[in-house]
Amino acid sequence: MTRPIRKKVIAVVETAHLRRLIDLIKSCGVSGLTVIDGREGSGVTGDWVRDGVSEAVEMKIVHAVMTAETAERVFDKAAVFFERYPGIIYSHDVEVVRGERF
Amino acid sequence: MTRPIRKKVIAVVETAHLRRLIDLIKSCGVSGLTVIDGREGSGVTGDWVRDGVSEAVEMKIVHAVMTAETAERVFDKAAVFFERYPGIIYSHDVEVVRGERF
Amino acid sequence: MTRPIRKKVIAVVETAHLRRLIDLIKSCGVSGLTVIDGREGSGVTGDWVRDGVSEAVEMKIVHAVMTAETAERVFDKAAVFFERYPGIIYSHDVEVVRGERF
Amino acid sequence: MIDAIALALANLTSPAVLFFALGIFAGIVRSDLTIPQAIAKGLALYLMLAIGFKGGAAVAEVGLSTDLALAALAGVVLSFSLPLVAFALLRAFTKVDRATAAASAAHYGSISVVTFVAGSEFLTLSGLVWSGHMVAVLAIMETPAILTGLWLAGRASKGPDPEARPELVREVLLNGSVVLLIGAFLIGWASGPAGMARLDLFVNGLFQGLLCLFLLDMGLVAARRLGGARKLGLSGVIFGLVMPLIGAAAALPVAWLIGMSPGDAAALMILSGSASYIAVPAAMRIALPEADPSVYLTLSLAITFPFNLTIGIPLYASVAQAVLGG
Amino acid sequence: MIDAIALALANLTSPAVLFFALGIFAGIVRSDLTIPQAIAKGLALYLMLAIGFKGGAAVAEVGLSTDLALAALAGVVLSFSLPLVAFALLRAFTKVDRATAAASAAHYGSISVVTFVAGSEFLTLSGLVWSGHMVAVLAIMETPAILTGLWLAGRASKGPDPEARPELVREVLLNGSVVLLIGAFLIGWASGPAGMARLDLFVNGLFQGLLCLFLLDMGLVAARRLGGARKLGLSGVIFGLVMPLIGAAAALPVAWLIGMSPGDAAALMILSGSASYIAVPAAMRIALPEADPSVYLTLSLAITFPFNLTIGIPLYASVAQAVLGG
Amino acid sequence: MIDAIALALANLTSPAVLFFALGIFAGIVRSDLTIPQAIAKGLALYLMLAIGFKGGAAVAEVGLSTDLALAALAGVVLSFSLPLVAFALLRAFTKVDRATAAASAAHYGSISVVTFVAGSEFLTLSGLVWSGHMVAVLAIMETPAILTGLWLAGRASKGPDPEARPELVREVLLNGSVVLLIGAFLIGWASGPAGMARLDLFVNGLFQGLLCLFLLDMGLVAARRLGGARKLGLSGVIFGLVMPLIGAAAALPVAWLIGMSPGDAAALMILSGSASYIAVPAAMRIALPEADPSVYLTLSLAITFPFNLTIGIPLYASVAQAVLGG
Ligand SMILES: Nc1ncnc2c1ncn2[C@@H]1O[C@H](COP(=O)(O)O)[C@@H](O)[C@H]1O
Ligand SMILES: Nc1ncnc2c1ncn2[C@@H]1O[C@H](COP(=O)(O)O)[C@@H](O)[C@H]1O
Ligand SMILES: Nc1ncnc2c1ncn2[C@@H]1O[C@H](COP(=O)(O)O)[C@@H](O)[C@H]1O
Ligand code: NA
Ligand code: NA
Ligand code: NA
Repeated sequence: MTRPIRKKVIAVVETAHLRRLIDLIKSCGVSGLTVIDGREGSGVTGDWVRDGVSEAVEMKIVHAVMTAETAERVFDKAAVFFERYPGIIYSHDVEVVRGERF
Repeated sequence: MTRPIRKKVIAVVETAHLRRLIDLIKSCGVSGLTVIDGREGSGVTGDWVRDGVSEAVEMKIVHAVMTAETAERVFDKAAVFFERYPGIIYSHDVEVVRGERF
Repeated sequence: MTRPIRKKVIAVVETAHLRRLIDLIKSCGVSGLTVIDGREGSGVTGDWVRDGVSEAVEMKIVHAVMTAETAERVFDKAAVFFERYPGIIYSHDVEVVRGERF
Repeated sequence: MIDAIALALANLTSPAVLFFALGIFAGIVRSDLTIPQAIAKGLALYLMLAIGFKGGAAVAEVGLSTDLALAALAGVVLSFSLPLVAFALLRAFTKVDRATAAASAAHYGSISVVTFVAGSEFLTLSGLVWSGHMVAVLAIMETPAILTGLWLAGRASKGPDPEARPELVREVLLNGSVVLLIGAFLIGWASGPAGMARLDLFVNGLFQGLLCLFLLDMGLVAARRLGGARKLGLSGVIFGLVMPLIGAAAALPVAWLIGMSPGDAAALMILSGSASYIAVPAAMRIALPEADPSVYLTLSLAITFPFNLTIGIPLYASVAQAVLGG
Repeated sequence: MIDAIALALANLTSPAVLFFALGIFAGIVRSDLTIPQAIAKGLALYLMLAIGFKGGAAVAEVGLSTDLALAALAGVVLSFSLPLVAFALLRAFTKVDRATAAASAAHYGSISVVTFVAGSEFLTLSGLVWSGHMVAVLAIMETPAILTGLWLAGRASKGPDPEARPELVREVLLNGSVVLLIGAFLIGWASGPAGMARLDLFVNGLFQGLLCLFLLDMGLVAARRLGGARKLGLSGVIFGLVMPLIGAAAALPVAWLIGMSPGDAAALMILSGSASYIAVPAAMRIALPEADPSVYLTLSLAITFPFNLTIGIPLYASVAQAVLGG
Repeated sequence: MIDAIALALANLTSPAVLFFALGIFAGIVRSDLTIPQAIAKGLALYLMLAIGFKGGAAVAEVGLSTDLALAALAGVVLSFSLPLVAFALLRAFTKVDRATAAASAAHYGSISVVTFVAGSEFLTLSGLVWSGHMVAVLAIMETPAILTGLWLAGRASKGPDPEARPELVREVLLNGSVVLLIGAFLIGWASGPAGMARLDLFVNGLFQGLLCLFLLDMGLVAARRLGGARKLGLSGVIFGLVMPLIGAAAALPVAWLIGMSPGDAAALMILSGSASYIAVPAAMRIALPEADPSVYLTLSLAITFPFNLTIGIPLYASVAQAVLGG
């Protein structure tokens, strides 16, 4: 059976900028999103680990499933966002149930 | 090198219904699954955040890698499940190592 | 708009072996990775749940976005690793922003 | 009367209530102050363990009487019946749908552990003696209301989901807070004064401080839910303020009927006037997923709880004292 | 004899043991009662910090003697040798494979901090005086058994993974519980009575209460592991009950030989009879991934730990008292 | 002089400092000892709640005087101006870029709550009386430095991000630690001795123990950051050791000018010499993402904090005592 195809967008973002990224994604018209806590990681701007003392550099992961057009808008805005802030954003296709929701 | 292709099924589900969703997925014959904690999110039924006072509306995320046929069965059952309960389910192809495991 | 395609490699690994898997992945030349905590799960070696008393069998999930060639190297090394240790590893294509980073 | 006002003021300036207010303030101004979820849950477990143990130890000291049986019966009757009132009011005066009204009604038959905890501290500090067995009543009142709520909803088009029944039964009979409260109560009872001597510092010495920390978190949570009040509308908000008064008022004649002391009567009024925010929401998510959680959580956490903590508790205590006291 | 039974009963009705039983009950009936992982880990850290500090402060008061050296030696010998007995029994009477038998055997040479903590509280309450330096013995006994276990496994087809060696060495020498126990012991020693005066409430006043909370969690964890008992079979379960008796029995002549006081002998028996559930499982996951963790965790957490907590501790104390006491 | 050395030694062998050293040791040898993040955050919240409450309760007892206003003014002036010195030094002697230098400078104008907490314990134990209102000064000094830091950075090519401004303003005015400190201070003040009686065990009895646990975690965190010292270079490390001395030295004449008692002067020196690791890093991540966090977190957590905890605090206390004391 073929099912509707949507884009899943995933971003890793510093907790300090999470609210702004969520606002950015929502402003593109997604129907929902889910955030999870990171535990540790490393990237071009260095290493981090969740330790409760200095939360400033901890990362959160944001997941959102959306239409391809919405994903395009998110990517365009996020490209600017991530020029300045640490973190990454990427996407891939997913098959969904109840496609009208997204 | 080409590797075996399987389906990864991902579901976001309320903690209150997690056990039932796990039973549902296992009953379709998966070899394993992994659950992670959500931190916060929003969807058509509203916002939630993990805060320890009212856990009733917290979400968990379930990941399971399986064959395409098993995924079909999971989707069929889950479509009914998610008609009534908040949450989403979707899937995509992944390349795996040790394909006989899934 | 077409964007650069990379591989996302995902591994579920016991906390006891996390450091070694991270070293393994980094030694293949990735630019970054992100680790998250698992909550519970089951596989061919049994069930586990994060409970704070016996951490030995808890799982972590490692995510890393990389080029296809790097992913090949990671898979080759990881296949050996996961012959002996519990856990799984798999990958799929993702579209990225700022492709030069990965 | 003057006494009642003095008591009310003393309550409002107690550290516990002030920390709750601080949490509300921090939440409203959107400060980034947060209490980690594990800490909040740990504090809730502590409060239940401590209040249960203290109740049991008190029973071990004074012995058990038929009073417990009567008080338990009173509690069960109140828990079963109050949701009927709440449901009728919600359907008559607000626009919430049947399932949501039934689910919300169940919250008002059940009880709030932390309201009881704060209330019992208030009673102790104001010199009103309450019996340890009221802790058992607290645990017993948690769940009957869930059944009434489900019965009310069951008459709606889409009743409780039959496949979820095993989980629901477990949630109703064996939810964590009931098990811990009853368990700690029995342990306090079994280990008696000797046990209390060993745990005294833990269950008494730390109690106020940890309650303050927990109420700080409750304030943050309540503030986050305040936004939901707009959705409730004025009639919903009024319901959240009037229903605790009805619940407490209903408890008064019952307490009088079974010859409760003023302290126990005040405790029963506090229980009856409080609304659940742990056990019942969990059961309702399982059994009535259609009911809108933002309605019942806003009512319980953001309206009724703050009302009881600040005004309700001293009010119920004064009334119990005035009506049943010497 | 009557005394021993009275002691055993007192142990069974102590709040700590009753909270453990509550956890077991809640786990078996599948209540949704849970302790957040961070809280459980925080409690474990607290217990290690407190017991370490108390031991060190006690040593600061009475001074150090050759007794510590002898006790440490006794501990090391027991930790190294008990796995040999355990391995032989497991291979002879159960069907577990060589790697799993070796890994399980290592658990029985090592020790369980919380068994010692509960046991030392029991000794203190029953008036048996134990020396602060037994805490150092506790820390010292954690790891030698790991080496015996690896040696036993190494003779299997697939020995410890050589690439995992650096991590293993670190785990053996520097695992968190050893570092914290020894560290807190040394700090207690260095800061002496003055330090103890400042931390008294923290390490003594709260101890029983936090132990209760931790044992509640241990009960939940043990109950979850009980399912694994079926896999063990009857012979496996019997092993989990008999091995602690063997361990404790082996400690008795050793304690007598080095002239230990009854209290210290009881402490050594408790250590010797207990099975690790933190340091050894972690080391075994690293070095012997083929060994089945559900076997050794079930043995240690769901069989031996409850046995020691309820029956073993008072039994060892009575025997030590009867054999070595005045 | 002899007294000063005795004090310094007493500080170095206090349990709190020794637990910090244990954390450093465990971190350096890469032990797997870790404190769960939720516990660490819970401990930080506790320390802020307790110190705030104690300060307020002290003010409730002795009443408020113009001293608070003067001390607050002194704090604001120091917090605003010290970053200028720090920035000039960083630019002159190290190779860090302008944004990173500005961000790091802001840390040195602001304060470290746990340095103050440890310092105030030290003062109390050495018999130097400090006023409760210094807690308000602590809270007030947290944020002015952020503005100076941003102004310094703003003159760089790429200034603070205008779109992040709303978040930044909230972070500066309403960050969790300021809200909790000021809130607990006001609550301690409002609830006075009666409130203190109820919370005494919680805010005083447990204080040392929980501080030890928190410092253990700080040691682990500091050790993890030590690697960053290589990146800083020798000049960076020297800056991290000299800047607290400059900060403390700057506070001395100010304290003298406004006629502070030796105890309050020592407290102001501790504040002035300490560097933020909560509020300022959060604000800098928001406003100056280009600034390298590994530079300022290493400076603050791995160099200045250990220096102050071990050497700085007793030094500042001795100097304040010598210069302003009887
Ligand atoms: N290639 C990658 N794969 C997975 N996560 C990454 C990757 N690169 C960066 N991250 C995550 O994003 C965070 C910030 O990345 P960066 O901006 O590269 O420092 C890192 O600390 C990682 O947690
Ligand atoms: N489009 C989406 N992308 C990612 N997560 C979603 C999405 N929609 C819903 N969710 C998650 O699933 C939960 C329940 O969704 P809903 O049933 O739409 O209320 C939300 O709170 C989110 O955590
Ligand atoms: N098919 C699967 N899908 C998702 N997670 C899995 C799967 N198989 C195993 N896992 C995860 O990997 C862990 C170890 O797997 P195993 O080696 O099969 O015991 C399990 O406990 C799960 O958390
Ligand atoms: Na009620
Ligand atoms: Na042993
Ligand atoms: Na400063």
